[in-house]
Amino acid sequence: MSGNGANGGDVLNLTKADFSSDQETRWCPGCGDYAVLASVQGFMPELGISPDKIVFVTGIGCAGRFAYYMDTYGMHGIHGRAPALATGVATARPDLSVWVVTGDGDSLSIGGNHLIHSLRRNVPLKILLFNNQIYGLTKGQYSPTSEEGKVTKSTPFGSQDHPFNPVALALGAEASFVARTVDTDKKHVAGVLRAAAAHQGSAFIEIYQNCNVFNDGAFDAVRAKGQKELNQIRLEHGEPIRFGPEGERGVVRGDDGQLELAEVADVGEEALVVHNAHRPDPGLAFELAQLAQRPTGPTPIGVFRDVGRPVYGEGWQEQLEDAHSQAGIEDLEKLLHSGDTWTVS
Amino acid sequence: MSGNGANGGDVLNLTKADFSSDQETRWCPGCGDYAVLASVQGFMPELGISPDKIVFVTGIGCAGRFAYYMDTYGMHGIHGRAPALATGVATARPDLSVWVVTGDGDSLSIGGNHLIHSLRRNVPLKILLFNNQIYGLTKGQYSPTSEEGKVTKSTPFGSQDHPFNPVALALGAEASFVARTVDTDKKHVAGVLRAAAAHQGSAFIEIYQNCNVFNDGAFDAVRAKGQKELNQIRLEHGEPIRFGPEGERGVVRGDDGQLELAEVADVGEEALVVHNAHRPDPGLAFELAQLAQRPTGPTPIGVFRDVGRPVYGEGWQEQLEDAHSQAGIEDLEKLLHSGDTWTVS
Amino acid sequence: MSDKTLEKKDRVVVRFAGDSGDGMQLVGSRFTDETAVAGNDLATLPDFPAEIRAPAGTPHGVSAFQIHFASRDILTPGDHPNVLVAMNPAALITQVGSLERGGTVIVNEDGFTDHNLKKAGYESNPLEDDSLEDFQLFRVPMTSMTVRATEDIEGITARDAARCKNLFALGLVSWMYGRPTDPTINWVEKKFADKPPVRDANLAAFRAGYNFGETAELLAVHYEVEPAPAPPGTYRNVNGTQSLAMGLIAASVKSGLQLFYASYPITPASELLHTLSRNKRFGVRTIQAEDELAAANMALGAAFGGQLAVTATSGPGMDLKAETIGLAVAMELPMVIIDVQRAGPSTGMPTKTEAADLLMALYGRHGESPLPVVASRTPGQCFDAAIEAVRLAVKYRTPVILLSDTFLANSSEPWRLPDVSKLPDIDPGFATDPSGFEPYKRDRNLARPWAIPGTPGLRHRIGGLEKEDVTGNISYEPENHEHMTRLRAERIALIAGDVPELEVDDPDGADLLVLGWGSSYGAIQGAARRTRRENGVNVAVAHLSHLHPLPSNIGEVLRSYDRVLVPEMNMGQLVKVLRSEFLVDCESYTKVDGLPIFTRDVMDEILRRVDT
Amino acid sequence: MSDKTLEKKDRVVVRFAGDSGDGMQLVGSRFTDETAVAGNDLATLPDFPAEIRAPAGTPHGVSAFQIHFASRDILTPGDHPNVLVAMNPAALITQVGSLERGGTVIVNEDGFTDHNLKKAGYESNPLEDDSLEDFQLFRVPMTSMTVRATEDIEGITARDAARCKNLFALGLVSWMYGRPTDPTINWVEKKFADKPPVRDANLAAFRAGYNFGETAELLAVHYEVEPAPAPPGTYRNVNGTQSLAMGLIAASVKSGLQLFYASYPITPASELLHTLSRNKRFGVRTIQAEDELAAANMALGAAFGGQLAVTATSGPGMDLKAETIGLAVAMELPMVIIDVQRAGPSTGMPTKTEAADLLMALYGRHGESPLPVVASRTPGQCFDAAIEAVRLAVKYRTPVILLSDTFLANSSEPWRLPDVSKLPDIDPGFATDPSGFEPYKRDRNLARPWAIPGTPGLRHRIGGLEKEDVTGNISYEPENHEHMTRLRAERIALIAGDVPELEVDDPDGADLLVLGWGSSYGAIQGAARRTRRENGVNVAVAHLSHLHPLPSNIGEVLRSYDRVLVPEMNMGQLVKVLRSEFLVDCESYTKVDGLPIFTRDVMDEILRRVDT
Ligand SMILES: Cc1ncc(C[n+]2csc(CCOP(=O)(O)OP(=O)(O)O)c2C)c(N)n1
Ligand SMILES: Cc1ncc(C[n+]2csc(CCOP(=O)(O)OP(=O)(O)O)c2C)c(N)n1
Ligand code: SF4
Ligand code: SF4
Ligand SMILES: [Mg+2]
Ligand SMILES: [Mg+2]
Repeated sequence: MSGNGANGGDVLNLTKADFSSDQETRWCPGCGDYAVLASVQGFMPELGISPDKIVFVTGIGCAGRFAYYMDTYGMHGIHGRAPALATGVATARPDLSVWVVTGDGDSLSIGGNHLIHSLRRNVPLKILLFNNQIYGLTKGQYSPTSEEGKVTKSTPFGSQDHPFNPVALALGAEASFVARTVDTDKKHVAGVLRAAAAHQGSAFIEIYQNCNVFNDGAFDAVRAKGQKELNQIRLEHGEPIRFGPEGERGVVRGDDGQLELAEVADVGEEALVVHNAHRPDPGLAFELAQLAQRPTGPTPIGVFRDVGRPVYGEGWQEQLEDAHSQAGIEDLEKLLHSGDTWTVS
Repeated sequence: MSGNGANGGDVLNLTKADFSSDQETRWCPGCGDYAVLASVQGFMPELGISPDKIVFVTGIGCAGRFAYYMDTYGMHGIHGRAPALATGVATARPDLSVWVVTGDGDSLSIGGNHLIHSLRRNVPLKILLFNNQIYGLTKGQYSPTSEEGKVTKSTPFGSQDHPFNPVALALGAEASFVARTVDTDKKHVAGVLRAAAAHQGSAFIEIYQNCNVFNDGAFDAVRAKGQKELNQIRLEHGEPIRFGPEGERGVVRGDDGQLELAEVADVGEEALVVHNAHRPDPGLAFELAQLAQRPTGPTPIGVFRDVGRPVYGEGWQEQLEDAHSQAGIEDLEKLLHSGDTWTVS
Repeated sequence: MSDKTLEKKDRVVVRFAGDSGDGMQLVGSRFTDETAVAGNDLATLPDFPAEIRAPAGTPHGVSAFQIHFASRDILTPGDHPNVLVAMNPAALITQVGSLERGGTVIVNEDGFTDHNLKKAGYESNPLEDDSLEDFQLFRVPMTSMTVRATEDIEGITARDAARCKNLFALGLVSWMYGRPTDPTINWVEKKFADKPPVRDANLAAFRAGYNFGETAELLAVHYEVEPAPAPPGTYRNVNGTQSLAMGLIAASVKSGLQLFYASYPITPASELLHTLSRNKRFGVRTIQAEDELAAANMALGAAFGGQLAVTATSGPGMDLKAETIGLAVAMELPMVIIDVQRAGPSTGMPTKTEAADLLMALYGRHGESPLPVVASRTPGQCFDAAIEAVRLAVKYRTPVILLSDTFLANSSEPWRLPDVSKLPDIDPGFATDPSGFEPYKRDRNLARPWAIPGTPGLRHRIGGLEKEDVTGNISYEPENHEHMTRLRAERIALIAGDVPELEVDDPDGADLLVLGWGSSYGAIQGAARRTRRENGVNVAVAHLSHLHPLPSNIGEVLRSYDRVLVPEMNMGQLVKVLRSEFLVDCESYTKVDGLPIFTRDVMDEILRRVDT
Repeated sequence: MSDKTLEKKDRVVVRFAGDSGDGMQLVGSRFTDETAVAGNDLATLPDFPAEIRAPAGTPHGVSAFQIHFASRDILTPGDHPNVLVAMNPAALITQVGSLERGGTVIVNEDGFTDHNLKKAGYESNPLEDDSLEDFQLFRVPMTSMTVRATEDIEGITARDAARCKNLFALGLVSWMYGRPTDPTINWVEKKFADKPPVRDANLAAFRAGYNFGETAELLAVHYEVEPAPAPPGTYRNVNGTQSLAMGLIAASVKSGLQLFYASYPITPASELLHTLSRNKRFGVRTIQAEDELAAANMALGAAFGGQLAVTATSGPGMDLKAETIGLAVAMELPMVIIDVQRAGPSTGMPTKTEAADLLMALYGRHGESPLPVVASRTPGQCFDAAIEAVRLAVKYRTPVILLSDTFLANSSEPWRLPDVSKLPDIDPGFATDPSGFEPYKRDRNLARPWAIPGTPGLRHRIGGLEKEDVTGNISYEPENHEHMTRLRAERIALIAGDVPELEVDDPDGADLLVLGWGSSYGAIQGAARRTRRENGVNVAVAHLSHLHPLPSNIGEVLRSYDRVLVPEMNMGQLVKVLRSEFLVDCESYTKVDGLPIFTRDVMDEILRRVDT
């Protein structure tokens, strides 16, 4: 499995503990980051990859602390540059499994450019975007995913910025794998991580993460007991898209061709749009992303898009390594002597 | 007309000459930039805005030279930062009409972050992206819009990068106005400029621009006589989408809901998708953008999306100006004395 | 009337420390107000934990507030506290190290549970073992006494009550130093007017603490610190962030230029963004940009548009603004770049102070791109520094870098309010006359016209490519580039003639000069005074506000002393500049531990260099 | 056999100039090969127009190539040409200014049409008026003679024929200086093997030019320049870009580290990207990143991954890499950052040379972040500079900045090929032993272990926050930060003991030392030789390769001379460093016109300082 460094299927019987570093976690009590950390550490053994061959690259922000808590190799970079830093690691070392953990400010504000370029190139990285719709580490300024009019330390009269929809942005940037999940939904998080790990190339995962100190409850609609049952639209490839406690609601295509929510009872099973994460063009995934500009009502989660396309650097490193290992003094000699030379004796 | 500094309808009887600076143009003979320059200079009088109230902000690249050739106010910034520089001008001075001219490397490679953020914010800027799918000024390296496998000075063995589709990226970044045109199509360029000028907020225009020195013919399919007639899919709001010399082909929605090309004769008029540039959600525009990942066959041009949403800073500057002009020494006195004070005599 | 002995003291340093949740910053600011009203001179320094909200009771969750007050004027928050109030074991273990030998420790006994002791990392209970024998220890069951004091209050649970223990501590210390109680009582009543139970609980806790001091045997002595003689005027307490913000607003009012402030959040500069964003009423436009590059470019665009353009950040963000600052140098537009320095390199220690960005401010751009650099020295003086930076930027059409630091940003002191009507006007001097207009034609300050869009007939285009002298057209002519490069340097150098000469305080003809810049001001001045007074040392002191260009008389000054000592919170950056400019063998005292320079540090360095 | 007089010359500077489309660079490189084969020492400098492809015939469309060749070894492409070949009026008007008084001008008469004269900006025809009276003018109808010479060739139109006029010019000048014709003839035959008509046309043009010289009355004299004695060895012609690329590849081979080169295109650094990207066969990975920040971060990531990480750019791009370089300083990973300096500030003059990024290389990052800085001095020496930069980076686990410039990148000279088998190995010394492994435990060079992912048992995490000594865990401890800051500085300072001492060339005990760095080497050495020989001056010269840390003996050296002159292509940046480090009153000669420093410039400065 190039691109994520797995040693085939061989079982290393690893446990969650093997991925937990000795560093004391320093997030605020109750922070959603704890839940994600637990899920990731819990999932890692499944990869069947030795922690020695895994690298976590993070940016700056509360989310960025993640690297210190994983007992793998880790780089805690500077603000916004994690995808570029990780591109260096992954390109130089396709034998490694490289994971990026970043925040909404880190990867969508200062780091937006590196994010879209790594997705476009399809660099073999698993990018976990902890979206808490706020700047946590700097104590509560609004972020590019905060709602319009948000009142924060830096916007006492409300922000004027229209936010990004991270899933839509990733799709617009040619991402080959795009998913969304919710910090505390252990099972769902694991499922999405599994799909991402299996995907060749870049995998982009937006994780709704509650910042209970500066933006508590931002995701209640899809996170809080009693609401999430109503609002989580769980996308499953090949399945008709329906949701609600009894799956009584669903997604249909209206007359004008636009996706809409409907009561299954009214429109009938067969009218439901069947999710196709493998569709080559990202049109459907993008339309689904538009169903909820913000996670305040029915909101799709799960894998929006998962298609194969050439992985950045695929095959290259192998070739280059061979070339390099074969290139010796003689070749160097040849290189220096190339072009017109003359000899003075 | 806030956001683009027009003096209402009053006619200044300006001519193209009023917008042509005395600086000698220094593009390569035959460069597509000349055509665009002529079209822009020719269109400007229509705005009914004095050149004294127009600012062109450009980045670095051949396209960046544009600012010097317009007899308006101009800022030739550093590489990739034009949208940010222009955001400063436009936010500080909503009475001005602010235009950005940039290249595919300038705004999609180094400047990607500023581009997507200015679009997301809906800053009142008209952004003209001269896409020649190459780095011109630096003499021929590939760009983020160059096709995969492209052989250039920096990629003698072919590039490994999957390119951006600028229209799709802009839509993913929440752009409120997105269009595409072709450098030499004088009329079409003017039409798109007209629509952009009328739009409140950010207008993003991708202009296919031929670099005859380093990437000649990249757009022949939609630019060359004999081919463009076949391949230009001209989007018109409210019109069924059809193309071809006799409009014999069109765009329909397939059974799986995906857009497809079809012979009108086979599917019938009524089956054609009707273009709706004003649809609030960008879904349709995005799907249309997917019809041609690259301009090598039938390719939509024209206005993909044109919707109104709050313009960045709308109304603010007026308020702030009032506040500022009213704020005097006394207020300053008050400010300094705010909080607990005590007096020593 | 208490029967306790009253001792006079002329200076005291108190440090309140507790858990982030314990409200120590509130106690500190209340005590500061009482002290201001008491008429003492004072200086304070909050010390926030690096983590947002570390688990309660852990060492890295400790929040502290230090105040230094005296019966004469003082200049720093004090090196080592005389009194430490510790609300829990973590506070004690992290703070006791800085306490003066023999100092007083007042602990909230109730906080010293086994659980908390373990969390703090204590093997055994320091209140029981001898680990505090060097200090005077007072054990006060603050929590339980607070709960008791508030138990009759309707609608207050024991949990709510316990939360008021910080006011108990405040009351106790207020009594110890005979602080007036009204300021706090009034504040509480205003603050919780609409929550009577909370109001009453806090008042009860405060009074309980005060009375405990008065009645309990435990504390036998209390102290009196007489008012400090201060020049007449109206005062308020400000930290460097507040006064810097007010300075920028004042410059906006005095110049008639609307303030445009674009910034990307970063500790500690963010506070400036927060403060300014609340000042819409002065027409202040604040923008949170997507990154520092954008912030700098937005500001530059606004400058071209004719506004008072300011961008601010801290170390890492300065790196990112470098290229844009270079563009501003080429465009010759007025703009102020504020760097609130923090401990580096790289991400470093974001909440700690340092002054190691000086050489970057001077040279941190490619090519020859000189610009003025100004540094603030005290919390209050940030106001003047801001106005000076704007003055230079507007008058000389140049970006100006203003250096502050974490210590200045957070530390506060009484500030004598300036008479705003006396502040000099700043004339934008916009170009308006088309006749003979040339974008790079210069006035006698070598400054070019500021011709803003919308001005009829002044259309022009500027950019980062080398410009032909006068016309501003692109030029690759060798002679022109040589000329323009020297012209840009000369224009900035000229400013030396427009800034005050370096003033030296040298009462008794010393051989040793201590020269400083930035926030070391207080420590240096204090050290000079104390070594003069306490050690009878002859020492001269001077402090630089302009780092580039340097005041015209500085060479002279340096050469007129046998020895020149330069204390810096870096590895000796100003010394590099001085040595190279004047070939004077200046000596460095460098401190790079993330803490401000202490008066004691400088005193020792002075004493080491003079024979007393 | 021609009956013309043959004059001996020991050095000649020829400049070919024409329209971008005229193939002057080709003529230049062909003439260079002929000259190399003739055994002369030589140095060349191409001069490209700033615009990509400016309209034909315009001054800004002129492309030129200068070659300096001699019968003894020379060091620069020459200050002022002795001979100018001008293919059109634009070439003449832009280039004649640099020609030596009394020099020779050979023009393609056919190019001097009214149309072209107007385009070039001539009021009247310089060939007719007296504007060239200071020079020796030869009017040769090159185009028409070329057309005539090729008219019988099948399949060649007049237009094609005219295109060969550059080879006519080459032939003519080849005759003038008795160059061997075989190299060119062979080259043409190889190059156009599959296009016989084109081949024949070019050969005909070349011969026609050569014969015209031999037969026409016009030119009475031709010259002989004897071979220059050169140390035995195999030579090739290289420019700084080629040898820098080969140096990096050599370092990759000798270290066994795969070369990872991430860069964003920028003039003039792009050429390095182009050159390296062709070397897949050495396992060289090149990446064109989205911007300079990404390029630097990709390189740093690859360094962590265990590869030989290099990123390169020019001025503006360096600004953008600053923050990442600071991170590399904190992470203590090996990495080479190449800055091919160009004329600034800001976008400046992208195609012109300058050396004004030295102080940025030293101080252009926030906080205290010291790193080694190495500079190359000649096109050929870029090879050694690259290897040295890699050696220091790997041995000391540090980012290293390597300074080159536009002049070095484009200028070429004969390069004696080193014996690659004798190049020292570079040992990556990867950590492999888990027992007692600590990420920030140091060896005797104070370098930390390079433990790359995939190594069993060495899992660790590094970042930009201050790290605890030895363990590398995050630490906000004051003492630790003080310690680490000094440790980082000490580690770099130690390198002074690991670099060669500064060698001074001082044959006759001079009082004046001329000290240089970077590409001024040739001019300084040449000036010393010529002033010694021509003016009997006593002057010492030395040149720095290591700008930080400086060689251990430099202080001594500086103090041992009465006067020290430092010529720089900036406003005196090295002088700032030297004065501050050693309190020596070094004097600056500064040149910032986008052109290299000329031998003549330095000679004048030397002569001004010595009484002869
Ligand atoms: C160059 C730079 N600019 C700014 C900062 C300050 N900073 C640190 S984290 C951060 C944003 C944090 O928000 P986010 O990325 O959403 O992460 P979170 O803390 O919410 O997990 C900022 C602005 C920095 N460290 N470096
Ligand atoms: C910071 C920085 N990096 C790189 C460059 C070099 N550079 C100038 S223009 C350019 C790209 C030009 O391509 P594009 O934006 O597509 O414009 P075009 O020339 O094709 O019109 C580059 C890389 C620069 N000037 N500044
Ligand atoms: S600030 Fe918010 S995101 Fe950061 S650790 Fe605390 S709760 Fe979590
Ligand atoms: S290089 Fe290409 S884009 Fe640039 S001016 Fe020439 S033709 Fe136009
Ligand atoms: Mg966040
Ligand atoms: Mg381009």
